[in-house]
Amino acid sequence: MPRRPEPDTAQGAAAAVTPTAAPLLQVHDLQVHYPLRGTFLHRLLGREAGEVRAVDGVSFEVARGEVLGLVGESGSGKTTLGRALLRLVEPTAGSIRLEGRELVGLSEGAFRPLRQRLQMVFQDPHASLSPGMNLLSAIGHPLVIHGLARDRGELRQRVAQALERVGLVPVERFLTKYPGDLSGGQKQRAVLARAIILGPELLVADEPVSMLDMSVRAKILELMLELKAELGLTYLYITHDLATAKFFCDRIAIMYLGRIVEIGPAQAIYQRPRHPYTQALLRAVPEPDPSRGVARDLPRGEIPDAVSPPLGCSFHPRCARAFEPCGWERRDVATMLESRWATMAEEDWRAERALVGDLGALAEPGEVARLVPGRDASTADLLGFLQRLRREGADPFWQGVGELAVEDGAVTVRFAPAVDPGLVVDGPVEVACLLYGRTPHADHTVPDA
Amino acid sequence: MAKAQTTSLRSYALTRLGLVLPMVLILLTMVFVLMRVAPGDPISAALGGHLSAEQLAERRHAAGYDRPLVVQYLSYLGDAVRLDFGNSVTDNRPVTSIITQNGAATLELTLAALLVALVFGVTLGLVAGRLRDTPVDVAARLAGVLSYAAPVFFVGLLLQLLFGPMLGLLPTSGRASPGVTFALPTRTGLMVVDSLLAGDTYALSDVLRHLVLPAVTLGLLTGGVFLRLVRVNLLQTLRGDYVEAARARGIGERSVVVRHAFKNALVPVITVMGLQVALLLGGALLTEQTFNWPGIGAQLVHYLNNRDYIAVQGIITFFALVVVAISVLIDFVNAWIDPRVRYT
Amino acid sequence: MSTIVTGSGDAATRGTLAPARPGRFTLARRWLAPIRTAQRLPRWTLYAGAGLVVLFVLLALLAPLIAPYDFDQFSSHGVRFPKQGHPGAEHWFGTDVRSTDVFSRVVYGSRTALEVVLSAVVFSLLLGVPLGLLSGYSGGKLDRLLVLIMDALFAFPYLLLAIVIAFLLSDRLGSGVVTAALAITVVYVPQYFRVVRNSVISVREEPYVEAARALGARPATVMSRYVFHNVVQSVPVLATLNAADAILTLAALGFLGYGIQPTVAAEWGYDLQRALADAGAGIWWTGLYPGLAIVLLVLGLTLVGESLNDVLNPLLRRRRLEKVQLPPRPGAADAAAPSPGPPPDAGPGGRGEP
Amino acid sequence: MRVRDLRVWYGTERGAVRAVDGVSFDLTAGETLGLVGESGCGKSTLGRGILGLLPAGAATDGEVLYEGRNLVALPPRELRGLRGPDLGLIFQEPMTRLNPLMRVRDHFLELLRTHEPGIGEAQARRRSLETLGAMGIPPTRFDQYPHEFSGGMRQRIMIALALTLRPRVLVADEPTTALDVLVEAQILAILADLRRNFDTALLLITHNLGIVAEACDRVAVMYAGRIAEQGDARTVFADPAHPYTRELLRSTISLATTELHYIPGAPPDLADPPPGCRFHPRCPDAMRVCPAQDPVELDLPAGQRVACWLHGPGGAVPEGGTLPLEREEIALAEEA
Repeated sequence: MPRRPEPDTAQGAAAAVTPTAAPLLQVHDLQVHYPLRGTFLHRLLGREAGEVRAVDGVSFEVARGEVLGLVGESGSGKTTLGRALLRLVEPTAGSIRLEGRELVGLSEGAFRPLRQRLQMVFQDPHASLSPGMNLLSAIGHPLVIHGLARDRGELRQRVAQALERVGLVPVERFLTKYPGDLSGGQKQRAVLARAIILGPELLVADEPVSMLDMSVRAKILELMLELKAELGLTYLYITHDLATAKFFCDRIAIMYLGRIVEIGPAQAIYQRPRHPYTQALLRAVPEPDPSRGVARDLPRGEIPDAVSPPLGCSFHPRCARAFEPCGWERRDVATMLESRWATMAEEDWRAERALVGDLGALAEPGEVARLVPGRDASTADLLGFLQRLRREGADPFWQGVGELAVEDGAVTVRFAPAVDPGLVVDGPVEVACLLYGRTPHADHTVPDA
Repeated sequence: MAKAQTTSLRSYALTRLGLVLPMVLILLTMVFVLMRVAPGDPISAALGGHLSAEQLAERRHAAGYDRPLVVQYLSYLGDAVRLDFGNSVTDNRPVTSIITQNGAATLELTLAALLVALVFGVTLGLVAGRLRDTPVDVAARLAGVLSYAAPVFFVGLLLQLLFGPMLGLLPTSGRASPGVTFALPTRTGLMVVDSLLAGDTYALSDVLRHLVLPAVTLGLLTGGVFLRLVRVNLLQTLRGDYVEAARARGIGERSVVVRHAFKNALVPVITVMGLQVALLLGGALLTEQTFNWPGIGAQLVHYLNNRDYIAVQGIITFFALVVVAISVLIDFVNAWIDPRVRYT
Repeated sequence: MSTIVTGSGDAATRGTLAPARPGRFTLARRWLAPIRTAQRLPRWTLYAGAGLVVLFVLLALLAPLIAPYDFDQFSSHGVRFPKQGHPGAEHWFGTDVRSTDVFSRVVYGSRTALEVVLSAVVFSLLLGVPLGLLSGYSGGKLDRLLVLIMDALFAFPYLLLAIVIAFLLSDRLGSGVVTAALAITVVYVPQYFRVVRNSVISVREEPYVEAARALGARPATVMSRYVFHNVVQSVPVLATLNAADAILTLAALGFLGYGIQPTVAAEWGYDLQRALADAGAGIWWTGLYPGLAIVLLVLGLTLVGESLNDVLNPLLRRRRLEKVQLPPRPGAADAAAPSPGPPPDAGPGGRGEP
Repeated sequence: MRVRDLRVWYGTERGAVRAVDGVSFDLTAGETLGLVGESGCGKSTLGRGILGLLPAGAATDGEVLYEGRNLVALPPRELRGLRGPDLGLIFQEPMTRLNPLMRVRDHFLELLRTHEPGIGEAQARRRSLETLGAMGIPPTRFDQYPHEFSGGMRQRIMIALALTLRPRVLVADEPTTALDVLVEAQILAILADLRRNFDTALLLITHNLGIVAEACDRVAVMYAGRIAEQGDARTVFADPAHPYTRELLRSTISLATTELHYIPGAPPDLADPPPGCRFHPRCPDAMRVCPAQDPVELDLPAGQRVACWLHGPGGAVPEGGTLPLEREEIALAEEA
């Protein structure tokens, strides 16, 4: 079994891969926005129907021969990013340069020859091969498209070579097989054969093993490592599985809601995760070690709707260590109240609910929340209630709350101005969190994970 | 907390109405173009034989057929929106009166047929789906296919052979016996409703007896389609994850089937009902000929034979608007029943 | 349901990789495989339906041999046939009001019906499928426009449309087979368009289509090599069900007098319209036989379509689960059924069964 | 609950699939038992078999003893009566498990009215909101429709539905496989606390060894329809007795993995499983006796219960049986 090359020096994996001259791939401020299919009225009145900012300004570089991991949960935009690199989805803005050559904006015709250098492996092996083509025509099709095979003989020979390389032997048996006759692992090998037959340099692998059985995952990962070593490939490994990422990647970028929140050498990130989200991910991954109980102090709630992400740092509603500038806003009032009421007895929460009027008004983002008191409640009751909650201060939400005041019949909650955290260098890692790179407030020391 | 809001029914209604406009426009344009495919202009086509050349020219000028096509198109649209379809050329009868009088007869027949189709189709479909692959299922499916395969006029003919002279119980032509037609005050044009309003039980029974055969004949046709649709949907919902989850919670089999499976199986039926109404209107045409039911279909055939394009154009436009109106109505019912529709 | 008694003896077919038989028919055989393995009900309805259809095709092809007289012949050797004569030896199905032989008209009617329907289905296929493919794959303005037009056509009472078109075309092309076929075509193009477009849209999202684009395949290649194969499988079912529907429409047109004129060819709908008047006088045979012919042909086609749909559509295909009969537990037969002894206690011996 | 020699076979065209082929284990109140195995080993069938939620063509025999009654032999009506108040089941995909046309409130009212016909609306509401609150669902969202909740929230609602009547036994079939890492951890925390809050016995079915290690007290490793090894989680993970458990642990990729490892070959076809010990074709320690005779379940001094000839009772092994089994190398591409 191949041993993962252990980085000889302890100070971090950066040295493990000596990046050669110019980086193979440079992505700068890439954005991919999907327009929301607005209703007919939107189109009629020309009102903007809103859009999903799947990738919201991402920059990174990949050196030749390196494996960069894009790790994130669903909705983080990692798959969209992968597909944007191969122009399967048109980027809205930003630049992608392959060895200095700009790809965004190239016509399909001009881009087609470059596709030989960029290939992709998809997540679902069962759906990556057309059910109507046997392996010979499926794996050989790229050669036909780019006209690299003079005749059927050479085509068959090069396909046989590719099948041999990915371990689908004896080759004669597999050449005329249809995808329907193969197992998951075998299909993924065929997909890999199709990807390497054009001799690419960069392979974007979108969750290549997540749909395979445990016992097959290791075999496919091992095959990919062998292919990288032998063909000098560079991988962009997209996954939600932190365990395989740690083993497989040299550098890792953690993504959340369309942005990179932390990027750096894999060893550095796993040894000392800096961003609260990365820390939470590493605590949450179930490890096969009974001494470790189930993770307890976890972020609250779930990944918000990407159509209108939270202001400032989009992780602030769930982050236990969010403080004043992190972007607390109007919608968080409703969340705070609702999560509070979930734990209370019926009479108590009904009494508090009666104080607060319509929660619907709090559904839009905004830096000032205007709470109209319930029918038979006064602004004073409502103000008193909010101040009592603030004194309890159980929820980090209150760190972001500035002034509580009564203004023309309603209680207004003003929030501190939101600051959008950019990537800041912190040791070998860059992290997008207000806890870092600024003179941190006295009471926000940066505890180790 | 990703708190999604259910957009209210009102804003959904606005968007749905917005979608109707292009549909109506397309239909009206199609009707207009169809009419212009015919040789010459409506006036000469209808009255070519009877009037002299200059009379024809004068009538054509009066009707505005000598104006450029675009102007005619715009005036046609203007009239259609105001539901003014002009007068028929052959008997100079305002098309709108044709529509109201005969239209009501067709409406009554179609509604009765829809009732028959729903009762026959939905119940049998639910039974067949529930008792899958048992003799009952096979019989129900065969009934569904047969009711769909038998053309309306053939079933009408068979029923006439069976019920007509031999039993005389169920009359096979006309909407009511002459006496009743004359006596009944027409308030809504729907004779069943009128007789109810008039409290005239004899008229009611007479009208109903006339309605049975045509309604059953036309109803069976669409019933077959509903049966097949409901059965296929039920097979899927019975295997639905939420049905298995309900059983896992110990919910009784009967309420699992009725409250979970049946309800979800019927939602698609409502959406298809809009299309089925179009099928019914087509079928009404045939039924009216078979049972010489004085509906608008019969009128259309009559005017078509006399090449009276204005009347034909008016009637077809009425049909198109009815179909669009019904499809919007069906969407509302759908949005009311299925919350997900309001949400998207 | 048959019971499968499992002994250790019978070696169920091991799931070995079937040896691949290269050759042109592999693809076709893969398509037909589910039909061969169809189980009881769908297989039986498929054969019954196919039988009916074949019967009518034979009738159509061999019409001159089968029909004793010509479809509009009302006398032979100078002897005029009886008017509305009772079915008898001379005229198996009797004669109608124009004293033509009902049996001959039914036989020739099948030829007309199949001719019109076949050409209608082919026309609507040639129009609907490519439009659906193009619109489904390209999307954008063209797609929205086509969808609006097709939806409008779809919402229209199709019989009305067919009548108006048949009526208008009859002036130019005469009211023969071609007019009827064209009238019916216009009605069914939207159905093919919609079905094909929807399946193209679902296939377009499949990873193997994206993979093809990633490989650099041109849109035309992607559509032909990847999309077409998976879309075209739903067309045969639609074509059979459509043919059944087309026969009804043709008969309706004939019944209303806009179909094929009697002088041109025998048409069941027209015969039925004539027979309606006879029904009042209790003459049943002039209407019964053409009507039955329509029902049986439509029934045949629908059964074929239905069972094809049941077999091909994975959702409906129900894994035939036979009741299985468990053999006695190995070794339990000789030892007393293991009494629900105390929970497994520690200790080397344990409570293993022999 | 005590399961004794449970068998569930499906009749298919290819013959009888022996999904569960003689499984015995115990489930005590307030304890979590992790049932782990690769896909296709029959663990889902076992989970559903206990509650009698199997498709029509399945045949079941053996004993599932619960409060002195054998659920396998129980008439369906009586078994259905137990589902809810006594037995609960949580499924894998939360997105389609709630009736899209019914509000969340109606799901709870239907459940409570079915099992406690006399219950008043206010009391039913209170108990539902209490369980939902424990799962972190705010009371203000009680009247909303399923499509207005995210995947994680719907799974919480499903768990609340299962727990409302305080069942004694809960089966969770891959409850978190369809969820993201953080939401998965939240759900696992809820399930792990069942012991304290609801004193429920939990059978947690999963293919993820990490979940079993962290959330379960005892573990049962299943392979090809049989339990290869079961015991206290700490003992089994520290010193796996069955070769399959050992190989499975080694091939699991975790944060501590420094070297890739995999088990050659693929899980067998359950319609025609290999004779004797079903793991012998892939087992590195296979001996001659393994394909010859079914292994005997034994209790080891350390407390595990294992079915493998390595530990087999000496007497029952024919002589020469312990010599290594010769067999040809499994081809690389011969995999799942």
